[in-house]
Amino acid sequence: MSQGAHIPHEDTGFVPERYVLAKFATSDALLEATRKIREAGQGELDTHTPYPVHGLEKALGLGRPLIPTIVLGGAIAGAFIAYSMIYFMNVLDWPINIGNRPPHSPPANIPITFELAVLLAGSSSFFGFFTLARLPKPYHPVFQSESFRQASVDGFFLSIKIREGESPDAAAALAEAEGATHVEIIEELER
Amino acid sequence: MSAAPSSANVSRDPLEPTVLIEGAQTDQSLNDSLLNHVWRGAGRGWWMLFGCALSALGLLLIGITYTLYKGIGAWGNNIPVGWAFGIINFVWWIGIGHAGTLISAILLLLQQKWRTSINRFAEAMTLFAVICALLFPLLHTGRPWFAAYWLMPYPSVQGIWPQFKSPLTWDVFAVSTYFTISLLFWYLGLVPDLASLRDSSKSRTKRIVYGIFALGWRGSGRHWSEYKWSYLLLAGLSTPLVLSVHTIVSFDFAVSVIPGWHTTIFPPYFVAGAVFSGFAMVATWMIPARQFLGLKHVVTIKHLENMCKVMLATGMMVTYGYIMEHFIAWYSGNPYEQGQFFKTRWHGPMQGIFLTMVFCNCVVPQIFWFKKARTHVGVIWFASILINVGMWCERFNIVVTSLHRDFLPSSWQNYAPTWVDISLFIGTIGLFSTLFLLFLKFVPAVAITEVKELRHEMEHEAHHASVGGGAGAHG
Amino acid sequence: MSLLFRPRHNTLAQISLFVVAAGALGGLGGLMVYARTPYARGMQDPIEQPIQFDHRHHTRDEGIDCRYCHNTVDKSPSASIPPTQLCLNCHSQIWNKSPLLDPVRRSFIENKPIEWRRVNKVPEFVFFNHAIHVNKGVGCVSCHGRVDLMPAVEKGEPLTMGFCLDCHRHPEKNLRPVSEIVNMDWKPDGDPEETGKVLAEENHVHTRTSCTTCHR
Amino acid sequence: MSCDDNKEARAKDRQKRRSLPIVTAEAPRPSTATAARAAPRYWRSIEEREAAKAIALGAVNEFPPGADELAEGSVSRRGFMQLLGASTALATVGAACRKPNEKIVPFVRRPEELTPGNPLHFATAYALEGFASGLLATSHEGRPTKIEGNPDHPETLGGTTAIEQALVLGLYDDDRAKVLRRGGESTAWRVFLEDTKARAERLEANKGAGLRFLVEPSASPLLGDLRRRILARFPMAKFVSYSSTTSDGAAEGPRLAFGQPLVARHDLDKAKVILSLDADFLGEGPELPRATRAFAARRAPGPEMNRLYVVEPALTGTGAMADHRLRMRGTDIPSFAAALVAELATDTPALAPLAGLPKSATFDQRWIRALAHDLQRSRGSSVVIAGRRQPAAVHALAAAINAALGNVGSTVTYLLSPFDGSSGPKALGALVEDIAAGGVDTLVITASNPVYTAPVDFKLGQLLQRVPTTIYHGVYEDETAAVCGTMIPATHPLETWGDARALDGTVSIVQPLITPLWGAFAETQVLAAFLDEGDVSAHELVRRYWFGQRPGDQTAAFDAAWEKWLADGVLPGTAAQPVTVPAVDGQALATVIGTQLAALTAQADGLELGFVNDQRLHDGRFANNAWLQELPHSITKHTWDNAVMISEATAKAQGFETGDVVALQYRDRSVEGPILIVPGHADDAVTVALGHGREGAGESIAKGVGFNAGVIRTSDAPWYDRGLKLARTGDEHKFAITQTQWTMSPDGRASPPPAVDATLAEVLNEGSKFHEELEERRGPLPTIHEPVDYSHVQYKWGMSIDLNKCTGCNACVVACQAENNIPVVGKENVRKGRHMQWIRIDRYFSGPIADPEVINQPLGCVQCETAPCEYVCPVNATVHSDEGLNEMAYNRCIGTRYCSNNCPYKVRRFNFLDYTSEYTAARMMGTNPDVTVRARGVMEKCTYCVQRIERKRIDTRIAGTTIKDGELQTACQQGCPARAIEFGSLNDPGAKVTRMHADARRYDLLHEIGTRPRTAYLARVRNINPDLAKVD
Repeated sequence: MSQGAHIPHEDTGFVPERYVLAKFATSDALLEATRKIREAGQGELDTHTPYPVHGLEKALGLGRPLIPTIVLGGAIAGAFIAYSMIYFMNVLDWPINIGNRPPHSPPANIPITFELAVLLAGSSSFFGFFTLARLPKPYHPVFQSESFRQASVDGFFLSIKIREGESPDAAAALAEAEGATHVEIIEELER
Repeated sequence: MSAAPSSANVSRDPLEPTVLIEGAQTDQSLNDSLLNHVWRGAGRGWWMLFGCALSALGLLLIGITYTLYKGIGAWGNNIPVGWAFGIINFVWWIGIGHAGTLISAILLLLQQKWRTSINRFAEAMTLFAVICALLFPLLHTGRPWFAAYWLMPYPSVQGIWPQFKSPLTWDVFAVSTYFTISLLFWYLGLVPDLASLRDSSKSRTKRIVYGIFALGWRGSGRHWSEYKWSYLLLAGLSTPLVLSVHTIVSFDFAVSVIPGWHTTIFPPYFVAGAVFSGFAMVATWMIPARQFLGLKHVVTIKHLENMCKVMLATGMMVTYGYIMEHFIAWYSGNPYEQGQFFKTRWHGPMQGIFLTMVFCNCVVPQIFWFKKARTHVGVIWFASILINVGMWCERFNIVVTSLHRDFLPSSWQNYAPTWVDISLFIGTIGLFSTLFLLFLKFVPAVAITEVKELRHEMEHEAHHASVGGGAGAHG
Repeated sequence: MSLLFRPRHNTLAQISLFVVAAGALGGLGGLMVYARTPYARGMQDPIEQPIQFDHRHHTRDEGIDCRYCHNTVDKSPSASIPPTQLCLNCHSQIWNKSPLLDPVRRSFIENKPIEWRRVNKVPEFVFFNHAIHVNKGVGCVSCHGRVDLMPAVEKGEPLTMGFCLDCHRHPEKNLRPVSEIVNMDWKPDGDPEETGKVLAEENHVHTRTSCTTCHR
Repeated sequence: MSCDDNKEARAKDRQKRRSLPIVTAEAPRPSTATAARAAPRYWRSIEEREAAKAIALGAVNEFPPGADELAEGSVSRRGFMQLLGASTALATVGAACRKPNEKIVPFVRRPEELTPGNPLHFATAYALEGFASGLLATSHEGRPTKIEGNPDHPETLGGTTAIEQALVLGLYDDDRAKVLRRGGESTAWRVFLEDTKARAERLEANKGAGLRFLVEPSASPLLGDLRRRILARFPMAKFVSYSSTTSDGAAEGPRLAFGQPLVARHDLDKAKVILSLDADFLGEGPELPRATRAFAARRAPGPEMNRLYVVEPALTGTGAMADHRLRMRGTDIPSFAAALVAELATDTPALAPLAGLPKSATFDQRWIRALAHDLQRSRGSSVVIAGRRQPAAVHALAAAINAALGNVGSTVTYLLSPFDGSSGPKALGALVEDIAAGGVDTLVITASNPVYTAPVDFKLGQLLQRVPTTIYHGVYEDETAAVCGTMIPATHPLETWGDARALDGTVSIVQPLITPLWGAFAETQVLAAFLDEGDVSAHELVRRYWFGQRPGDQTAAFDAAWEKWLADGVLPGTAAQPVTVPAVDGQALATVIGTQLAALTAQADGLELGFVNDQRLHDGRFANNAWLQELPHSITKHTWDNAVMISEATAKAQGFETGDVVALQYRDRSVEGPILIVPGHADDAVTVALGHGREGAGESIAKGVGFNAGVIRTSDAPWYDRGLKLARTGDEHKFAITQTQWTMSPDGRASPPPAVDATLAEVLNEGSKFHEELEERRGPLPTIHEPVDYSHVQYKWGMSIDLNKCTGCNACVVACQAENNIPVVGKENVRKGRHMQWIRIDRYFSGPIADPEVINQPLGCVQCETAPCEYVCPVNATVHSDEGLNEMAYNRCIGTRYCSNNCPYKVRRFNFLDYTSEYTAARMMGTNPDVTVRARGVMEKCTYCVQRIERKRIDTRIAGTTIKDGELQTACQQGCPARAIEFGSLNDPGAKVTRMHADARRYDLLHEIGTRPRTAYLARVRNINPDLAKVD
């Protein structure tokens, strides 16, 4: 695993990103370390835990999640589409005398309006999340670490993305100082 | 969904202090024990069950083929009994489906911790039940090859549209929405577990396969923060959805003029019935599953007991529904309603089914007043099966019994199912079981991530009650 | 090396997602477009008949009125294909040697009907009535196209329910004086809309869109 | 159009009817196309026959709308494939799949009177039981598709019977005999003629001593003439007419009373009090259409309303209409007649000599006295009708009473019998003896299937094999054909020329609508063969005869007359003059019938066995007609069966339930049949219908349906006898019954009665409870949204049905089936409750099951304005038209059956299976091209014959007029002999239907659930005799 400054690959000129991946024993340790290292301002941080650990958002300094807004949008769109569709089809385009019922009878439109709202809201929640999360992304440099396999079982990891031209060593050292049980430096693959 | 209320909640939680996870567990041990049944090769028992399920599934295929070839005449339906097994099964399966969403969504919103051990299981059941249900609306039409797309609001060259005042049109939207949302909800919850499957699998092929489905999940803190909301909102949406779906299904009947159908109590009592049958079905499958998959330490007797309580409650709601139907029939003074409830149901040709229903749905659940019964696996299992039977009979009563004697005595006719009807019913059970067994084989039956989280959280509470509610948002 | 996926797989994943989504949407959209193409409607496809009957020649060159052969069009639901006899009204005098007309003569002598191939067809469950349309001033050309320009007849209009409804909702643009029924070149002088409204008045045109108007 | 109103409409109608231009060819013109390419008259080989048939059937491919259906046999299957195709992605956008190319087959020479796409109407006649009823046949491109009554015919008056309505199906029956064969060999007509010629010459030698003809009783002048000429040539030959449905009594009775065989003709429109002695005059017989019309006409509540007393063993259509009904064993009725005469004698001296006639039983004196007084109160306007099943004595007494009460000449007139001699068992007996004695060498049978219908003790089947030459002229390869040497396929009534005489003597020319589909031959031709005229066409025969009847007539003049006869359907001035009968010699009569009665009343006791003609299959000749087989029995509503009908009490006493199969042991014979308990049946009596249990080799539909009661029917007791024993066999039988419930509240629920009835007194009293209740059952109900306003549309279609007129004769049901291409579903599917008739006649019993009152309630779609079926359809397949019709677009239907579930009247019918795609080419010819032939999985229902509405609308719109009341009739309305159904626009204040809707007896079915039906019902009225006022 190469140390020191970035070395562009001769042939392609591709500049690999480099990560420092640090494993911690407990979620509390991770939480602590994250807060510290972020204050130290070492590159861009991310944590990898088997389940959500309360407080990490704050520690990572994440903003308000976007999902709720997206879902709200979906719901409104769904309801609007549904009602206008029904109105167009049964009132505007071809109003038919259905057993003396008025062409536009709001009560009859409620169920579909609601269902479509839910459908679009739910879908936007699901697809919204994966879009925001840039998933599916089968490859990510952190996967190169053998020990990272613990991340979904019982390992609590912190990954630090090293800025262009900087050396990972400082970050690695800092992580160790914060009590990481295992630290390694990962270089992104080209293809 | 912040920490404070949830932790407060925890302390006042009626379930506390009880063991939701038995023994001293670590994340690792949970991981292994819960994935164990996936790693373990299929045993003889599994293959035997799978064999039965497959043969029943074969019956389904035969039934469907014959129906398409011969027409609805292959069934026992007639005029006046235009709907029979087809719709009965549809409503029955949809109802069963509801427990899953209810457990995963509503209990989630109510922060019932005990749900975590059974929600994955129940959600899967929802999916499969809904798949079974979805067969019928299409299959029961006279010309499915048209029904398949004429029900959709698309711009056709005929320039004619669906008729949006019909409950059947509502059904199309309700059921398809319900299926989609349940699927998304289930899958979203599954992703982290798939990741742990990917990472803890031994063989590379398995890792790649699970890896594909895990979509490259890496437990990133940035993801978790959005994920929690996405999951929570899906739960939030599913809650009204699950209520609306069975409400709309009940409209198929409530909106009509037929005595026995034409009643306003249907929506609530259909939903209660759905939950009732749903929990019964979960129990029916959960009890053997925890036995053979070694999940006793996470699906404790406490879980079963809670389910019994729910069954008792919903069972009594259903009973209330029955009483109300009769009361209103009497109170309205409508001779046709009275005829339906006081003559036909109790004394008509379908009397047997009606009495079975009353026994299974009203009498049987009463044993759950006793803790002995609530905590005796055998009793629960047997009772839950009876309840499934009872709920099927309920649907038979609503659909067939109401139809076969309505307004004009001149049009009264009896009804008898054919072998096709019966094989279709058994067939769907086969389909359900097949899917379920596959699910047990390839996907963790319990939401590992959530159980771990729960463990972690309870550990924290043990140490310092101040921390630890956060998971509440998720657990 | 336990790495499962490599960077290129990310691209692959995204592409495959795109393909699935686009395929589903494109497929459905495509079908809807297809259903509206002349091909799907069987239009623009001249049909080979047992006898090379040339409408262009008979109507344009000889100036024979459509109703000479389709002589029940104004009093019956069916315009009717002329009996062999009718062909021979003329062709016993002219072209009575032409080998092209052998099948006609044979039909007459052997008393076997000529089996024409159907060009314009509405489904079994549609009850179209020529008489009422013709008597209310809907010209042949409106539904059959420029038959007078067809060496071999082809379906001139889609004849879908949408097509019928369109006219039954707004008949004006397809109305003409009853005297001009068979005239393929007739154009309203002045604003078509206005002329149409006037004609609708004159001919007492009351189009209906109730199902049983066409389906019984 | 009824006879008594709307003259000008009727005239127009008549103009529309076509007479057939004189053609010398056998082929009538409308079917020139068929004729042109028709099958050769006789076959050399089966292949040739098949080929010819194919052509003949192919000939109908002109393309009117719906012509596609003509070739349905294939089309529907193609259509079905398209449906399947539609499930493929290609079609998933609005059935976009391209059609496979199709052929259009025009005429070679189109008959000038024929406009492809427009139907023609021809007046013709059909004779059953020897008497004609005048019909109008509708023909599309030379294919008869529908039968109506001829309004100008004195005996039909525009009404029809179920059997006449079903004739069309019989025409296209592929089971019909198609080969002229001798032994097993198919042979040629020419050959047959040569043989006959030779034989005739041989027979002439001994004056035709060995020559016998077994024929249907017929009043046809032409047949009579042929008969005379044959007898002239063969003086020793004999004609024997036989029909199992006619009885010796009917002809004998009047002879006893008046000294000569006479036919009684009843004018019920003059009758205020009617007594039926076992006479089902509303349910069977040549008087049915006219009697029904006249009877119904006098049902209007008021002082002039008639009152009907019925005395009968098994509940009949007539019994169902009775104001007072006395159930009684058939064998007791003679005694009853005697008792009645005795009662009448007290006030009617003319009857005094008859007062002392012997009686076996004692009867409800109160009843008899009330009846007698009623009869006497209305002297000259009362009538006693004796049933065909009763012995001569009863007919004689009826005649005596009518004479004594001065009814002869007003309510009953007597006509000379057109038949020579009787056509009952007696006549046949003579022939049988001849055969047994070996005196018969050549037997020509044109009677319908006598081997099956003849009394069993004649053993006709075996005997025929002894006859050297037997020639059978029949429609099917039936039981008789099986034992006859030569089989000549008979023409269907719609295929042949001829003439026929109605009961009142009026003659009609029978003209064909189509050339024989499979090369069959007319009875006239067969007889003519014995005059060496067999090569003369039936058309020529009848023309020659009538030309001969008008001496000094120039051909031209005759042609003109002939034209008119054909157009009108009747020959003017041919009605017979009533005979002025002598006064009845009471003493003489008393002595004659005294002995007879003594014999009758001295019968052994025990269970009574009574035979009856099946109201649908008649004597079995219609057993291969699926429409009639699936027609619900007017009282029991069972289909595809006959049954051992028995009263509840008797069944209990014997320990039987409905469905138990029992052996009927009578004398030394026995037959097995299923018990069917029937309300209102006389105790200690059993009624079985004839005409079932057919075994004709060629009759695939008739085969094995029901049981053959004929095998215990003997010549000395053709209708009634005692001494029957029932023995349980242990088998069970499941009837195919379309109405499983008897009463209007089977489980005792308190719902308002669907069919309302009241006594005349209640109806006439404005303030009565009856009127209050009816007020509740009509008029507007509170609703949350404004009812659509139909007052501005041109037509607001509506219907009214008068329960006081409907006799439940089923004519409307079959008329609807024929008009709307309604399929039959078969016994098994009727059992499952999937019968398809769009209009059903609900029959409700009330009162004690032993002596119930009956109401018939015809029920088709009532076209609710707030239709519950519509708002539940997900695809807009059933919606409302601008004129308020509840439309059903079959092609849009996906078959969810939700509409049917939500229909409170359950009048929707569903194609559970594929009932139509297997139609043969012939069957397809019979379908109405104006109506879609529905596919599998599609819902269907009555739409007030919308195809007729639209046709009429278009005709009038082209003509620039509007549809006048009475110009447009639905099929059920037109078929109804009672005129119980009215149809028209409710926006036309003058329209009959509008008046009916305003009637005080009007009410809406299930009005309380707010469906606002367009069909209104008028309550049934019972004209109770105050002396008999409800104690029973």
